[in-house]
Amino acid sequence: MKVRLLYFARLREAFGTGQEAAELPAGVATLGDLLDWLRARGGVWAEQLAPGRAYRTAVNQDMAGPEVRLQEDDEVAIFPPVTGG
Amino acid sequence: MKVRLLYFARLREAFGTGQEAAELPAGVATLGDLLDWLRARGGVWAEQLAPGRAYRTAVNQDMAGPEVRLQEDDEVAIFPPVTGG
Amino acid sequence: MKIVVQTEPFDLTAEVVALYRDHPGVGAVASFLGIARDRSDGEEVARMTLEHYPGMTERALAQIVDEARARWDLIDVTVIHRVGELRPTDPIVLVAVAAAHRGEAFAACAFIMDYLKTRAPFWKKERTAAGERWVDARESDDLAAARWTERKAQG
Amino acid sequence: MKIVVQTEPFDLTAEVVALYRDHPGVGAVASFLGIARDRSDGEEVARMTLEHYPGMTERALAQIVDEARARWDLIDVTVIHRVGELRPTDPIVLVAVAAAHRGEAFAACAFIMDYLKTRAPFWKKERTAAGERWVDARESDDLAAARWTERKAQG
Repeated sequence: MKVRLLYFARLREAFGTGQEAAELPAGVATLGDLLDWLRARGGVWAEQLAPGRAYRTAVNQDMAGPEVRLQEDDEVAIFPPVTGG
Repeated sequence: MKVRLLYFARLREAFGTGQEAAELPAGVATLGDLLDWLRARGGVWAEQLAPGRAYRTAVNQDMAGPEVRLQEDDEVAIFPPVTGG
Repeated sequence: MKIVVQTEPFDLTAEVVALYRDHPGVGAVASFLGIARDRSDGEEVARMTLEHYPGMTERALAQIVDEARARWDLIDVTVIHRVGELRPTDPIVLVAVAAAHRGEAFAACAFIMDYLKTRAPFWKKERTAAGERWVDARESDDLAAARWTERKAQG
Repeated sequence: MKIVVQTEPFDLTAEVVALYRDHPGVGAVASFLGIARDRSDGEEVARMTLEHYPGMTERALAQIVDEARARWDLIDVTVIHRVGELRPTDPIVLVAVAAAHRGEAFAACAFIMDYLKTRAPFWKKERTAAGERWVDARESDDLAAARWTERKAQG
């Protein structure tokens, strides 16, 4: 399954990129699976997405939790808690 | 005792005047006494200032109740509940 | 603090900008604009006349703003109230409150409006097809003002 | 309804007037202006950069405004949020709400700001003497947003 990953703000800087096209391996079905898969990259990925770190996730521009099932061509965004206004 | 009386809005129109200089007789010591004295004029005065009619009173530009004692040259205003804003 | 009663229109941007331009600690300006409506109690209103009690009006507004400043940490406040003849869509009143944070600014702005509605000596007379009529005070305004005596301070 | 994310400044008067000029039923416009401060967590801030998530930002703001319109009887709403580089005393965000009466306008304006602060994907990075730093989200903003889930409707 192919998805588009977007990173913003502190995470964009930590990961060194604002976006990537990712081909997810079989078994990565939910947003939670995707986060595990990213953490398995180790380094800043494991560090920034560690349990207890504050970040938010959205699928196709709606806030989404780890239980959400991903679909082909989904736009998945990971970012820090928002600080606008 | 001499006081200045001011009337506004509906009361100004009912009384046919916006202000008057009044020489209060002996015995008119409080704002409540002044209201009794005005009611004793009868007609629109008795009608507009009848118990149960909605009006407000101020002495020297501060809201005041009937117990307030009047002094020489006080500015006493009588007006309907306010409707600005 | 700026408190003005005037017949002329006012410039919203200029009034709001004046509250924060020279105060880089201002993070929030809450403002309220009261506007003359074309309907009142089900009847069409062609125009209205606002009467006030010169002297006491400014004094009452200053007391209301002082009470707001005692309750909340505010940086600056402007209140402008128009009098004279107004037509539908004409602005009547501006209350603008500058503070470091939005909680104080919102609360103080609502407080000042609620108190202004029940304590500042202004009276509206409306011209409708049926003639002229003085607007009656609303119980809902008394209730809105009364809620501030229950909850003394909030951010 | 107007929802815009832009780098340019905006004209407060023009935005507010647009909310009531053609709607003679509007009696109240509550507005909030968020302004860049010169201090944050005790440090002087020389400038800030606002990043956002294009597409989701507008979508999130529209959902917040829709929720406000479902809760209160509103006539029109404008939300403008700036992004890019801003300096102290620069306006960041405008939320302006037009309604027949002030209760709805005030409540909806505060609601939209509270939700914007916790749900709209914007991030601030501040430049201080010590370098650049991402602003941390505030627990007080979460609490401010949470109060609206307790009291569902109010005038």
